[in-house]
Amino acid sequence: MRPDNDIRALVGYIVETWELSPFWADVAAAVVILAVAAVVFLAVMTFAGVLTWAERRVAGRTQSRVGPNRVGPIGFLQWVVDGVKLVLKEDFVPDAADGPLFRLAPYLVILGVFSAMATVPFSQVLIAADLDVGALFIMAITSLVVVGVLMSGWASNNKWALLGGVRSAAQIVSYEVPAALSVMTIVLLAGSLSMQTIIGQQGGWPWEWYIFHSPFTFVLFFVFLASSIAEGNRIPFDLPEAESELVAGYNTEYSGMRWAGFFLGEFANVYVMSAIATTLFFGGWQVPGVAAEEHGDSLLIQGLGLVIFLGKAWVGCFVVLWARWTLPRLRVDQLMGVCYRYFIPIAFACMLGVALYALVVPAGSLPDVAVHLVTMAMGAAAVVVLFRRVGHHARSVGDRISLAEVLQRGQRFEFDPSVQLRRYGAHRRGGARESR
Amino acid sequence: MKEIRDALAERLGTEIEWHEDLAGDPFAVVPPGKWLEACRAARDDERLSFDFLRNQTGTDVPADEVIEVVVHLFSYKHRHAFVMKTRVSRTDPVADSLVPVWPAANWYEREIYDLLGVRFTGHPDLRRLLLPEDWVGHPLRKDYARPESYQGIPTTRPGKEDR
Amino acid sequence: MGSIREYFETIARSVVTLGDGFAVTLSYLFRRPNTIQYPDRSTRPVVAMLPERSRGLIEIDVTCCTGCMLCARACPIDVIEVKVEKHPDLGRMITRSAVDWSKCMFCGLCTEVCETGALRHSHEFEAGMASPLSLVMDFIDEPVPIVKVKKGEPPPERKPLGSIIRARLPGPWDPPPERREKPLPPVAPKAAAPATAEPKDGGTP
Amino acid sequence: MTDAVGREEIVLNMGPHHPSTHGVLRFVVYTDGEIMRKAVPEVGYLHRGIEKLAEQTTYTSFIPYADRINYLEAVFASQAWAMAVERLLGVEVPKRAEVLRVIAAELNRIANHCIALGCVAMDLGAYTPFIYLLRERETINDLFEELCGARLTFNYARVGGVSHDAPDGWLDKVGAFVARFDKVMAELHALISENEILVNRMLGVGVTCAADAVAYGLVGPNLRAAGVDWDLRRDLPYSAYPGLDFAVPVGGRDGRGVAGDCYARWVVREEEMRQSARLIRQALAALPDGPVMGELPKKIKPPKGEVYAAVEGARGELGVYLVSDGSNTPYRAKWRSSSFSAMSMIELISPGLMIADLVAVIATLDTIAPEVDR
Repeated sequence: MRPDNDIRALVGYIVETWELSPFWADVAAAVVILAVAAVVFLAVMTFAGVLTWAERRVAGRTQSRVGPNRVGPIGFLQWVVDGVKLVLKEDFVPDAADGPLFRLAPYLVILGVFSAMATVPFSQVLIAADLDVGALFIMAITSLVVVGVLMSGWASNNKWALLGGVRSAAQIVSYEVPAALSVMTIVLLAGSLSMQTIIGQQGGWPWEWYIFHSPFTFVLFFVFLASSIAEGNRIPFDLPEAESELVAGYNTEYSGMRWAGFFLGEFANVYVMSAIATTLFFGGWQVPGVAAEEHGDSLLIQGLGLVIFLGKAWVGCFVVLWARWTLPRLRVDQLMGVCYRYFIPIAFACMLGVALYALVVPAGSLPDVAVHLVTMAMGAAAVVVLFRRVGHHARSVGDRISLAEVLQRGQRFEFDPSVQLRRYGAHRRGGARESR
Repeated sequence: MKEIRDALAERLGTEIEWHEDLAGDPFAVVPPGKWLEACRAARDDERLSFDFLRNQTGTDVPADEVIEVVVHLFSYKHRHAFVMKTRVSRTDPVADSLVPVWPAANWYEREIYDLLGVRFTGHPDLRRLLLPEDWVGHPLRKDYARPESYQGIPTTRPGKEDR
Repeated sequence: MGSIREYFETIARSVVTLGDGFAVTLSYLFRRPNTIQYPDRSTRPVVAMLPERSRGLIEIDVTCCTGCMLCARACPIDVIEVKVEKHPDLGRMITRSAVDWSKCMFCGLCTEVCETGALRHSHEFEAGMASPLSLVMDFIDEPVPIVKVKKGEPPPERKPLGSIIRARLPGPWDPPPERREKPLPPVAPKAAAPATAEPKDGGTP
Repeated sequence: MTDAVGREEIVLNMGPHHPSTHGVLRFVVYTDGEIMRKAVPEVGYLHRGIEKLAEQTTYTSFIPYADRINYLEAVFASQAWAMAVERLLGVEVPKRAEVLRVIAAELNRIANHCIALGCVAMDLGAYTPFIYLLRERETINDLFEELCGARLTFNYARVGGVSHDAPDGWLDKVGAFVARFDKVMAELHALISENEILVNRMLGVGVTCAADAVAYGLVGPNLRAAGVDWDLRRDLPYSAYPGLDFAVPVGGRDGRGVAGDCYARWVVREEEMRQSARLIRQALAALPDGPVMGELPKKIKPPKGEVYAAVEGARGELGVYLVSDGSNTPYRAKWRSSSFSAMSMIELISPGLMIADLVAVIATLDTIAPEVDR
């Protein structure tokens, strides 16, 4: 039996020191659970809030503008002000709407997202409930969001909302499959569903993380990232609330605090998604150079583990925000097509690959480490190419376009043949496709 | 321009009125009876092949009690242009619709009907295009009096007197 | 087999094109933003940044207006109103010189017609008002004699651009001023002009 | 209407206040779920009666109205009006004014295509290209503000020439902008033009074959995308275009997809922006000295007659049919606009599309409400 180092340990400790009778022990357990739930809820609410500010900053900076910088030091308290504004706004219910369903929908979404935080391991000790079936619990509870979105789509008695709700039902359910497959592969590697064990199996150094375990898990990470973006209804899969097509999708009729429920639910979902990705692929709170067991005693290493976990989660969030401001939106049939034609086959292939790999290569042997290093080199090469391309773009157009500056540099205005448009798909696409 | 007119006249068998004394583009005037036939000939005749209906306009000419329906044609093949008019009476303006010849005429004719009141026979769905369905009167007529209000909304803007 | 090749080709193309897009957006994180943070954090007031021909709110410098009303006629939507009346003693006086900024479309046709340049486009644009009625800008408080400009002589010196507007612009929340035509000043009584005053201006009222 | 099983058809009112109808337009969309049976455009919300106003203003004071027929192509509209009146009057426009008009027109074309491509990308979900293109458009607006004082409705062309000569240093600034422009287009191309998601959203969507395009009167980039190699600037040269050489992009030739689909329209517009930059370079080099305004009679009273003058606007042929009766106010002025005929084609293209495709078709056809309703 693993030493349980979550709430049960805490409750056990309290009951011992205060020698409580069974009745009072239950009361103490209830109080502790409520307290921990409140702390986790508030923590994730703040993360979601800061994430809304971070999204607007990232959006600003990627679009060569500034983003909110008036409220708080660098606009950091913008989300507090937004929250107050949303509370003060009138959240009316359209009279033709289905009242109870309309009011219940946001709470289902929030419930679905926040309860997933119960099994997210912030550090070796800091975990609300270290269930043995942690990964399965997360996969199950996040599909509550579908019910909430579908309910809001139907209840607001608005054609746009109905279309948005139905689209999201199809999208989230079908993207559960590749997400579940990739989680299952990691569970296959780690040997247990519990999140703490999954992290425990990985090491602190990058080549010990599961993402660089083999090229299959490397590809699997991107499949997991894409399908969890799809579950979070974020661009490029944000069909249910496509502003340009469905006005505002399922939350067209919502306003004020109810709309804030959906809004926070979406951003909390982004945070939960990157937290799970960190746990599964990036070795969670593992501190490089320190084995998982020695974490228990010193407070410093626990704190360091927490900081490392939050850092990795925030990098994951940045990637999701970054994708939002770069990619266009898929169409509904393409969305389904990509899932069934690309994501599910690749997820299956990677799972088989990982299984065969585990069969052929004994863990810890020389070829195993070699494969880790090769995968890590592959990842590093991708990053280097990306940053070389970034440098090229940054230098080509430059930042602030003040024409006077360009004039001083004496740039003449002949036609610059060196700048050619890179045509990837120059070949004709196999004859004329049937016109729609 | 002249040979286009001669080809058209020969195709239609009747003499076509031709004006080039005024400033700007010369134009041909076709009697209303022959309007659809002339346009069909303009498109199908090998020497003309006007496949592009560039513009179709209605002009109200109260002086001669007539509304002119003007058509500017263009041919991508021969790269030449041609202007053709027909005059319909102002009191009961009816003209043949050109939609069977050029689908582009559909909206042009709906707009002319809407703003000038010329009814086009043979038009698939002749109803007002720009103004609301229950608008009274045809604004582009010279003698059009602007209604004081439309469904309770005054149509006059506070003028200079109360500034 | 072709479709298998195309399958992987699509994946490769997606990765390359999406990756290039990601590179472009990431490159903007390392560049300075383009925003001029008007109104409070711009380096210098935006009015000063505008180029010399920028067509802002119209400004009439009454000290060199000859009352020719060419501008009122040139305006397509009759936004300028200039009224000149004859005063027996002081000669022709401008009793109404107003521009309705709420309807002006800044087309500049009036400024091209004005010979002495009395009517110009200033670079001002900050005229947010509570009610559109306070956007009717009146440039005279009491009737002003018109200016006579001889042929060939340069027009009188004009005030610096925008100064008139900044001086006369009401506060956004002030009630719209009561703007009516300015009555002519009362005719000075003839101060028992000696009977032998010049008989030729027999037309005294 | 309900079918045998009792399923009802959804009638969606897309507009007049909808994020992706450019301007105030309404589409009555008959769909069952996503696939559309028919989309009927309802227009007229932005009808200002400019043609009636034209009968009450003088020839010069109509130019601000001409700018407002299509505020994204203000230079083209006032240029067409000026050309019409000049042909009636027989006034000869000095060479420098013609070249200045060409420079202003091509700058305006780039600014308009910035909005067009930006809106297509934004309607398909990518917000960032729109902001980059708006940054370029802001630079062009600054250039115009220096030239004639306005940023959107310039009121720049006059009958017989142009209102202002280029201020000193302005031509170098235009040169600097154009020098940078190819790099900006390369960056936009890297960001979005070959983006697999965007390309797939537009491949084979809303196809208008060449015969339909000509029959329904499509013009400009929409016509060229449909495969008809036709450009007024090259085939019916006017103003200072005969001396300048530029390539006319035609859809379906390079790149992917079919001629006439949305992606062909995107590729044609993108290539046109680069060609406009090339045109401006040649125009800057060929700018002669001299007056900016031809000799004009004191009062502009064109003789009795009628004329049709057309200009290759950013959206295609923008023509005015001007009838004058010898007085100083026009007798009748009819504007031929490209969005009008493009909008009349929506009913033909829309059966079978999905709602997301209708949004893409409207955006790539670049229809804009003021030009449809006038």
